[in-house]
Amino acid sequence: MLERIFHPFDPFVLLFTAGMSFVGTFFLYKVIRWIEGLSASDKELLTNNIFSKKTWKALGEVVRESLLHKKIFGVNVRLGYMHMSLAFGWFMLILIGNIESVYYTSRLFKPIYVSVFWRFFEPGPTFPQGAYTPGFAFWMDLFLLFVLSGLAFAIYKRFHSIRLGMKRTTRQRPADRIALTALWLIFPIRLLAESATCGANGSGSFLTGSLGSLFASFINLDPLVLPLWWTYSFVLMAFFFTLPFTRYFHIPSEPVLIFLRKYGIRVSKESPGYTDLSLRACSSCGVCIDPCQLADALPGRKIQSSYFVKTIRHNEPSDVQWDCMQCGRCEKACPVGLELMPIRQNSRADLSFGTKSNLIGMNGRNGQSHRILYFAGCMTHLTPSIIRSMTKIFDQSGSSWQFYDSDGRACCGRPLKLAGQTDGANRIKEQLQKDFLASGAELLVTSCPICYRIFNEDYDLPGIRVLHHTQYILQLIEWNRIQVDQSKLNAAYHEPCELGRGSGVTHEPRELLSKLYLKDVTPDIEGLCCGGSLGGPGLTLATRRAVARGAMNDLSAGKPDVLITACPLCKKSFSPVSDIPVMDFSESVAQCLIEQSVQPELRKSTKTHRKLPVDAG
Amino acid sequence: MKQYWKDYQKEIADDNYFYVRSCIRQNFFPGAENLFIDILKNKLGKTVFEDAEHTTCTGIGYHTDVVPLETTMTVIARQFALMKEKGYRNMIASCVTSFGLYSEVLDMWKHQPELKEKIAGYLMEATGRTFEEPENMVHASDILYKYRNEIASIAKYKLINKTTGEPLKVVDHIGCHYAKTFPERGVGGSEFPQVLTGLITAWGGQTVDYPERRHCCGFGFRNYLVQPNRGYSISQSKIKLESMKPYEPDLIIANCPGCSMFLDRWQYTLEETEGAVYGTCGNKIPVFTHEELAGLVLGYDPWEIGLQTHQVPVEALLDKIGVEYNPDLKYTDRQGNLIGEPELINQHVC
Amino acid sequence: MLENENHRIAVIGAGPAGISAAVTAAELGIDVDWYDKADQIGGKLNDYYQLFPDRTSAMNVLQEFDNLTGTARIHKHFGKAINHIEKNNGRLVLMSDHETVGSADSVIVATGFDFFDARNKEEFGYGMYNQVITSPELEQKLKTNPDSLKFDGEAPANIAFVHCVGSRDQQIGINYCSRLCCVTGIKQAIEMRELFPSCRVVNFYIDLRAFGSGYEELYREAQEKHQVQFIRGRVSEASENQQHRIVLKAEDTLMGRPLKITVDWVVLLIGMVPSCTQVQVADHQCTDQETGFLKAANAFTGHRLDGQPGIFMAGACGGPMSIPEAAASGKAAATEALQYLINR
Amino acid sequence: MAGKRNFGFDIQGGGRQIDLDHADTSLASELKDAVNAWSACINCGSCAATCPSGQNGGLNFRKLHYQIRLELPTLQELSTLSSCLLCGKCQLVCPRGIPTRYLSIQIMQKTKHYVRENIPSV
Repeated sequence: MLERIFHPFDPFVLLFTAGMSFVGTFFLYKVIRWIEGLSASDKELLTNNIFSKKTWKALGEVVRESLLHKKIFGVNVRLGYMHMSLAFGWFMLILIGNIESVYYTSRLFKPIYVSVFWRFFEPGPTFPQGAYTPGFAFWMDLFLLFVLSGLAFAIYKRFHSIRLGMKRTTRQRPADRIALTALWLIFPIRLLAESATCGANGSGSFLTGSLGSLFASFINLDPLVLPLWWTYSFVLMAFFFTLPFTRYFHIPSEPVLIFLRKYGIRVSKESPGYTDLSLRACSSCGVCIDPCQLADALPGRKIQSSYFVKTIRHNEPSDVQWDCMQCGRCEKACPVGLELMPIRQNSRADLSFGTKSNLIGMNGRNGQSHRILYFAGCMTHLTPSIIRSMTKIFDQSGSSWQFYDSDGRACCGRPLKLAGQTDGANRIKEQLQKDFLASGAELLVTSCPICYRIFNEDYDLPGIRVLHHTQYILQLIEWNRIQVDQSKLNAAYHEPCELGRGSGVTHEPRELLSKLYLKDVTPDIEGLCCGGSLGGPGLTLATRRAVARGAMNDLSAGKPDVLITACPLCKKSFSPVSDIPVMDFSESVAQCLIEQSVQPELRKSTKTHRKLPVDAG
Repeated sequence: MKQYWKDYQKEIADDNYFYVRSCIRQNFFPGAENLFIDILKNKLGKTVFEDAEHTTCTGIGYHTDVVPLETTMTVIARQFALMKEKGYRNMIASCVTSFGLYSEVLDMWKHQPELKEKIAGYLMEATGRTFEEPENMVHASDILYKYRNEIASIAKYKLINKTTGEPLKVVDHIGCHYAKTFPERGVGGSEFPQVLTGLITAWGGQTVDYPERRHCCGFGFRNYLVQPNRGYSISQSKIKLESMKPYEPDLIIANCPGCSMFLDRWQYTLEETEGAVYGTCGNKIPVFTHEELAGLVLGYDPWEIGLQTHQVPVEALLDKIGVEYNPDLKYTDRQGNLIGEPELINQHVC
Repeated sequence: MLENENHRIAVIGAGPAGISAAVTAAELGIDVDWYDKADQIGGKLNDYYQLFPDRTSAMNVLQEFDNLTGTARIHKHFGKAINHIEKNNGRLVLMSDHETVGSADSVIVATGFDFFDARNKEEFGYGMYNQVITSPELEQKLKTNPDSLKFDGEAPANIAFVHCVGSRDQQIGINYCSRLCCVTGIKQAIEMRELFPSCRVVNFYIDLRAFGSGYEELYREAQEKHQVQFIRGRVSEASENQQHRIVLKAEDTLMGRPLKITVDWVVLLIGMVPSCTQVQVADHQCTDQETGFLKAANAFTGHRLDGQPGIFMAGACGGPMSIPEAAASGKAAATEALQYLINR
Repeated sequence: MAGKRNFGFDIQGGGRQIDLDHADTSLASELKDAVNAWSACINCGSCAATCPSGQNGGLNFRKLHYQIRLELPTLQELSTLSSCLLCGKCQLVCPRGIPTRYLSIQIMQKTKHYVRENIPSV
């Protein structure tokens, strides 16, 4: 009975089978652990969505990303091709191999090894007959060639990574290198094995057939066939045994990540399972290294996410934990779409000093409620010109506003969160939320993107819209509540990380810039970090200046007369390294504001959409 | 000690002294002042006159803001007047606070002559007396320092440990009003005063320079007079005693009644409150004034010069030096009847 | 340049100021009579080990100075201390203990400074405790016998530097700031940290005045690279303990609390005072009443001594000065002397 | 028996004196390794001046991290750091370019156990 099930059989297949079953069971075990490790709310998300449209969408994304690696094409075409060829090529080899073996044995259920070694078991001539009608062998050869071409690129990248659009690649760990060599050997050896078999039997298609007959012409292939298939099985086993402990575990885990993410699950301290899944899904491809501005400022220090993920995954002690600026550029570039910033923040263990901030009092509130509450932000108090400009703009626009943190003692809590002090940050959030809601304001305007982000992401402010002052000023101009005359200068816009990538506010500042300056000469590159970030407390001043200088000459590519930014911290970081004026939007608006009589603020009534004068209150 | 303390040498008169007593020295150590006069007269053959009408210098009152400055100056002017009437020019102040006060008053008169005239007016009005500033105004310890070698020559004992032959280790403590207020009026200046170390080395002893040597002894009028501050007073003494402890001194001598009293009395209190004892093998360190040391060396009877009134029992030291004394007569008067034993004596002799 | 060639300038003092004055005058073509109480040139430069701020070796600087003085126009009369200048009919007569030694048409006084005698600050115990030394003494030990800086044969565990000893101090009537003891203290602290890497070095300062170029950088290097600890608070008392180490008492004014530390060495950063062999000029008192240093008629316009045509001062005899400043003032005095001779 | 009598006044020992011979500076050396620039601090007070918690919280950041160089602060003194918002303004104004925000984090981290055990509800 056994022979029937395990027909056809040859001892060498045992190696592959052992490897394959090991990977299978390990992967299954991990999937269970991941799901167990989800928080209750995340489990609910999973169960609610598993049978919804989202699953199909996820499947689509798996094909687009796991197989075709569409995002990597965005980084570099050759790099994309390399990944696609390896992934998609190998997938097709497996698929067609199965179809071929089923077609021949007309047995749907057969041992897993059969399709992989089919050419050994059935070296026969191509079918259906006919010299040029493409049979299975032809497609198998085609995709094998496809994979081998990808492999050639991979080897080439090892020496000239720049040609594949990567200045730096990840220095891999020993285990990864072993798995890598095993992976690189699989396909050449398969080629040799198949060619030997085909050469001995005069079969095979354009690749294996011609190569086989070439070999046959000068050596006797028969004694070589079996050893080659043994090596092929051995190399496969080696790869499968190392796979779970190396970056290649990314292959099975990425699809799982794609499904869970599609269902809306996000990295959080409450779901360690999902975090572990994200860590496993990282292929440490190194695409995140080049965007990191610290790669130049701190050469040699393994700060970048591909290294950082490794240190947490293998829980090695690391002192670079505090060096990342959390600017988000690597997260944006990550082809697997991992939430690198939350992972890093949550890794900064809560120092449980439990900041008890008793300092936030409603110091701006004088009893009356005003429509607009202006929260300058602690850092803005070190750039007083921003405050003066905003005051001028508010007054000129006739808005009914109030300055919440006029004496500079307030803090939004995000710096604490960036340092992993979640309970301290929450304590501040509760207090500020109470104050904001009690103030009766409808609009909360802030000058600091760091505050803006936490107000949007974490704060729960029903009935209050949160705006960064660039958005608010743009509205004032569009509603003709203030007029500015456009200056004749060219300006470049530095997009603060927390505003652009962090909060998705990219359009309004550029729109406002075009109203203020003759020409917007901002270079078309991903938003650069100014180096002053609170996300990277461990950076020395020298490093911060180096990052700022690097960003500065990238931003001055278009020869701007003025550098405009929208964050007090970025302004303070660029000023010492820039030889052109560095200004905040509010300052340049205040500078070119056309003084005129103050019009009463018109309230856009929601029902009738007619503009009614607001009682200034 | 290296020599440049010699830059501070003062001129000390050699005879015909007008002695003004201290108002607290004889309360703490009754024998001390009579002993000093006796040494001057009978051992050194000096003429010492003590005017029955002379009074306190009001130092304690002045330093605790009870007596206004002008009253103090008038009283001091009266002392000078008495001296002038009796025909003496050289004054000896028994108490360091008086010495400091006289120096201060003379210094103020030097810089503000008009003040001196005003005080002269007050004195005339109050007592009808006129006064002249003394030619030479020194402290009692200066006299002993001047004649330390004469005393050594007629001394019966030496500050040497009889059994080991080692010179006794003696800690000197100088009253702050002696040298710190006016360095040039102290023998050897304020940092390395020699007035007591001179006596110690002349009489065979060995001086000890410990880190807190210049620290305050804890007397400080406002410290001990005011009950809540008394903690500060004893803490200063503790710091000093802790600092000298490693040197294992045999004896402490001081030239001011306050210092000798507090360094002596506080040792008892420290033992009672903290169990801290600073002498060798459980003994405390005896504290003498300069006159008592001179009397001891000259062979006076210890009980005669009042050593039994000290808080720290002196028998251990007397035995070390080899002074003969009759232990039974410790608490008897001249007629031999008991004058009352103090309640607590915890004495360890080893 | 000059009508009659027999003009002569006398330069008193062969320290950095005297050297540059004599060399400049010689190069300008005037014969120079050069006097110094010592037998060789360099003055105090001979006792220094390394100079701040970049710690060049004092011997190299002295060597460079020496190479300049080889010209024939300079006539050295070393070994005799000039302490009096008399005027008779337009010539200036130089006297050494009332004995005439030479004369000249113009004189440049470059007699330099003395170090403050730390014995006058008794409370630091200098001269009483062996472990209390002054900065020049430390410089000498570093130069000739660093091993003597060991304590009981081992590396010292703690070393304290006390700033402002004999400067800015009403008690001893020296109210000016000697400007250079702070940076000397920083340099020596670094040298001690390098000599004994395990020892803790503490500098007690009132205000740290590192004003010259390169001084602040040296200060930062001392703090950051050599971990020298700077405590703001002036030591008020030093006493010796049984192991002959010195117990220092100070207040850390930034903590507002008293502070005690036992150290193996106390280095007193002593200030500069006018040289005891200060030159008297005829009947006129040309020193500053307050400080005792020589006083220029008009400090803004030149180095001519107050009320003394033809007599100029150079270097630290006019006030605390670093070596580069002294050399520069030497050149200035020489050119002024030449102008005086030309316009006379 | 000798000892433990009370005469109505207490005796102070060293009191407020910082004894550098025996002070515990282990935390200081740890911090020096983590934040090397910290030793360049000249105590100018810019950090404490701009510190929001300094103005009304009990925190004097300059005095605290300076004290650590001399001795281990008491629990009460260390717990004042709990009102630090880590906002980073001090870092911006420090004339010596010391990463003071990182210093604050390092102090918290290195005294975490010491403070947590002893001040339950910081």
